[in-house]
Amino acid sequence: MSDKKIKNIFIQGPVPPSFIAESIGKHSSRTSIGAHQIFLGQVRGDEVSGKVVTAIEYTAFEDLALEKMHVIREDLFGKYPLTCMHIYHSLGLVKTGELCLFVFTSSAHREAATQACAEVVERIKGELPIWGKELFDDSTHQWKENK
Amino acid sequence: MSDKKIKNIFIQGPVPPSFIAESIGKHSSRTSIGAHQIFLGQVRGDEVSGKVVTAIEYTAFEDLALEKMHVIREDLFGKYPLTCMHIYHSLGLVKTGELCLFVFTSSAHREAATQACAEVVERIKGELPIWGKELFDDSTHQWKENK
Amino acid sequence: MEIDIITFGKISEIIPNGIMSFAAVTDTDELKAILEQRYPQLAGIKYKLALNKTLIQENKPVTDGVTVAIMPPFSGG
Amino acid sequence: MEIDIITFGKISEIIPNGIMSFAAVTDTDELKAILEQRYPQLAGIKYKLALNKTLIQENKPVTDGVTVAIMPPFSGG
Repeated sequence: MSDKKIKNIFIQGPVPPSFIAESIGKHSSRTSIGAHQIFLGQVRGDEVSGKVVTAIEYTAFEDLALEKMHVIREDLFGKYPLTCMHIYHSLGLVKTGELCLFVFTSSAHREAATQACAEVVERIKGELPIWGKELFDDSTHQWKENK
Repeated sequence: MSDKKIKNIFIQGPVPPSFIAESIGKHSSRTSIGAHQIFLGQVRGDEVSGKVVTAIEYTAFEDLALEKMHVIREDLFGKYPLTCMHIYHSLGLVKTGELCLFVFTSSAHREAATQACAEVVERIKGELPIWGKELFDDSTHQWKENK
Repeated sequence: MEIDIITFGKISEIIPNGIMSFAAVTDTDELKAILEQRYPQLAGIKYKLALNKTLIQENKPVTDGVTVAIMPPFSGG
Repeated sequence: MEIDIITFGKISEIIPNGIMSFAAVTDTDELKAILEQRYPQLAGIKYKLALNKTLIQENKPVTDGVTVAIMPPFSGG
């Protein structure tokens, strides 16, 4: 209840590398941080029976995703001594080679940031109502499935 | 013998966030990559008996460090299906809040990049002949020790 | 009774979004059975429901005017 | 005989870099004993040696003109 501020995680289109640099740079004033762990998801140009993925189009049940992300965030701050956690996921079109997910955790010592980063990526893939539609070079598509 | 090209890992002073962005951006043409894992070490402003760390000055036995890093790199490429691995470590002065280590691993699926990143950070800290001299705000210093 | 249906992912290609009319539906198990009859392709897909933006894991009562989201397996990230 | 000594980290504040003369040193165990006698503070520090840029884990022969690196525990990263 106390900290019930739902943060947005969605950005339209790909995550630009310059945005990641800005996000990193903002942490230079937080001098208790000793370790940052970053995970980036990049759209692969997979080949499926002769067709090549040229982009993924992401849609989400946004309200539900943001509420769920809030729960995941609270869980992880409760479990690990984190200084910061920032999450960004693309909506709409992300072309092959572009970035669709940016997970950024920081802590005084590396174990917390490293473990929290891996755990939040796992939970984002398994628990957030987001769907990826893989677009092929012949204008057909298939819906992505996470293993 | 075959692939005995020793890569440099050392950069003078801090790792700029813009350098990280450039490094990420260069991977957009490698469309087999699905996951990037990045570890960043940031200099903490630790307080030690009333004195505050304002910077760390790094020195290294460079030749030995680069040879050892080459071995670690080969070990990890042999162990995990990685697409890329980039390592940068500062030499000289890195101020509190600035970045001193940049480890960047990429793979098709996230497990390889994530595990290799954690392992290479561990080995860099334990096996590379690099020393950090913590400079305090009263002009005294102490030699850093990795736990 | 009327239920506001919202669909996602591949289910959005089978069932359109919008208000749908039903004779009488008491709970989500019944709703699922009716939907799978109206849209036979749905029966072959693993999916979850959310009632008014709350994900449900078991059978729940359904009331007039509720919003039901029909969601195939997530594939974000 | 002469040995080129290079030192790092806190050991660089105890032993200066440069060519050092010794009466006769056959192996690294003997070299360590002599150095710890000349520089008593060294005895209190954990350190490793490298001979001509090769890290050594056990006692090795020492020859004239060799370069010996004296390294306290690493603290990079």
